[in-house]
Amino acid sequence: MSDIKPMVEALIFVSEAPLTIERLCDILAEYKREEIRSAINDLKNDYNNIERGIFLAEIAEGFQFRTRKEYSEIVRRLTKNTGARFSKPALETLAIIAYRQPITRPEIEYLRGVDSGGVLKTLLEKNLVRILGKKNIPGKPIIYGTSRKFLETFNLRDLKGLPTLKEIQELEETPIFEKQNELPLQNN
Amino acid sequence: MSDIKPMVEALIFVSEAPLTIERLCDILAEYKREEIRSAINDLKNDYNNIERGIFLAEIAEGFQFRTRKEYSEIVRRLTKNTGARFSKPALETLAIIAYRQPITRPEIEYLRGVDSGGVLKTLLEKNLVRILGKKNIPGKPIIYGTSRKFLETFNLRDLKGLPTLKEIQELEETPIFEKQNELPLQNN
Amino acid sequence: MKGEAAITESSDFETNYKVKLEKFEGPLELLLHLIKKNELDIYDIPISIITNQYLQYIKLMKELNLEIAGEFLVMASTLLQIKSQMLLPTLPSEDTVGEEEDPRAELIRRLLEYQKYKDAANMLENIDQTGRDLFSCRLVEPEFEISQDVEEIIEVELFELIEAFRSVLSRITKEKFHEIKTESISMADRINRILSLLQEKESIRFDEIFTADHTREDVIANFLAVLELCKRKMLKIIQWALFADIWITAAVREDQIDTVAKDGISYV
Repeated sequence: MSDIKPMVEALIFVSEAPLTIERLCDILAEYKREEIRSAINDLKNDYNNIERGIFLAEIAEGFQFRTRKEYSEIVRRLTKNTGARFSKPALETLAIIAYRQPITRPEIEYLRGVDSGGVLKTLLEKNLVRILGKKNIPGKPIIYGTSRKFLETFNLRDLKGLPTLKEIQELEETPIFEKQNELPLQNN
Repeated sequence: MSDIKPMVEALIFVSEAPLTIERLCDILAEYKREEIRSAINDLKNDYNNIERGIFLAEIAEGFQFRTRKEYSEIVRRLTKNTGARFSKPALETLAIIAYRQPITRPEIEYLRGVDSGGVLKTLLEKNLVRILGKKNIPGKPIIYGTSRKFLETFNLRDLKGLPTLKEIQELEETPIFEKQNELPLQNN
Repeated sequence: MKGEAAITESSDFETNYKVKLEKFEGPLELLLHLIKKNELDIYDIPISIITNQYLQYIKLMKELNLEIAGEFLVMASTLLQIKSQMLLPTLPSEDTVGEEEDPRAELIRRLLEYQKYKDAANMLENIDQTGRDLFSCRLVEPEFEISQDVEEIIEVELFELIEAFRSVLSRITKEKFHEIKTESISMADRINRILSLLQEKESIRFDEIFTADHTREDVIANFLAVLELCKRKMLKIIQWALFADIWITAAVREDQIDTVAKDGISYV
């Protein structure tokens, strides 16, 4: 038995889109189409077992591994409480509040240039942002700041622990080269 | 025989980050920790076979599937990856951060002897290095450390999975450098 | 050497610079190279030999019109300094008790240490890298939408936070926004704290703000925070009688905040 089966297995796993037979034939040019076909069938049979959590599915004329239906509820539990990445607006709003607090919603929106009510609400719900009070100016806008949870999330003792813009900008600055003719080059 | 093994298999395949035992215990709350442990071991054994294209690796204190090394050349044909990924300065800086973390930028530059702002920024952008906080010394410099992505990239279970500097030197056969203690960093 | 040696055409500069980078990362790497090439004892570096060779190399780089990074020049002067120190007779001094350290000692330690990380970098290059040697096998299940009602683990790095802030700043014009200073961040801590105190109690005695202060700087910073909050119309300072206690209250009462907070984030 040749080692084509594990190759096909690895390739299908790594491919982002369903892998077509044509593509497999291209990649595994040294093998015949029938060999590849039969490797796929073997793989299909190997995985076609209730004791397996995944199976080889034929999707959009290609092949892809999928989790078995029986376990979809379990898999959903994982995706439910997986660390959801921040959306760009959320991260942006959080960053503005962190660096410019205490700040009001109109001020945030002025900086972002877009309505930020929805994002602000989400951040409040996630307890990353809190209401610090109200400003005694017409309209009495609410002022926002970061919460204890925010500090915990970023593992900070206090807001002073936030990296400053200057510190990040310094990373990009190329050092100034000293004037070369100041170098004592004579071999003394 | 319970159906826990396929559940664990499906969960590890779907998880974005390496799945830790703790996480698995949370998700599969109706099962005992030992049951989950033994399911992982069974899975490991199932995949630990040259006839398989992938294997279950222990990375960043969790579990994740990886393609077998034997097929890296074939998989590279699919992903069109050329191989070399890190520049020499990037690897040098990563090595220093990995072995001397928590570490500040001036300390890195003292050890490398060259400005490292640009490299550091790239490593931060690639998420291989993270800001750990600030050092409680005058000037409060930012301290850096390696990230989970670093462990995932270099397929390490944890930082202890790295060979010690002494072990590396033995491999590199640079005996003249043998008995140097760690260079103290306070003096710069 | 002529002063204009450093100035090359920008396109030339790029390529030349790359040539240099491929050769030696920095002065430490160059020195290690010279030590190995000449089979010198690193623990007893003949400083004049190494200094001469080092300077020759730099001279060569200059002749080839290569840009020389500042660190190479700093090292050149360090070497010259060590060399001259070694030439000085070691006079017994009253201040220094015991042995005086070899002027080369720190350089030797740095070279040894640098060699370690060079080897470690080499090791990293050779171990299996994900995306190069091993590939991850993740199944993406697009049909699972992320549910909103569960407590999420927040995964975001500090660096991403500041990058987000920077991207906001880069979009807006300068006059719209003034540079953020370190002081304003530490001030934010104070303001945040005072406002939390005011949420717990309706009003606080002025001196209560300072109970946690240990240093003069703390007291000053807190005082400035109170002034800042007054200026921003976020709190009121009240004194009922001359020489009586000074009280601080929120400019707008908390119950008003709550009623507003309930229906989200509207202002009215």
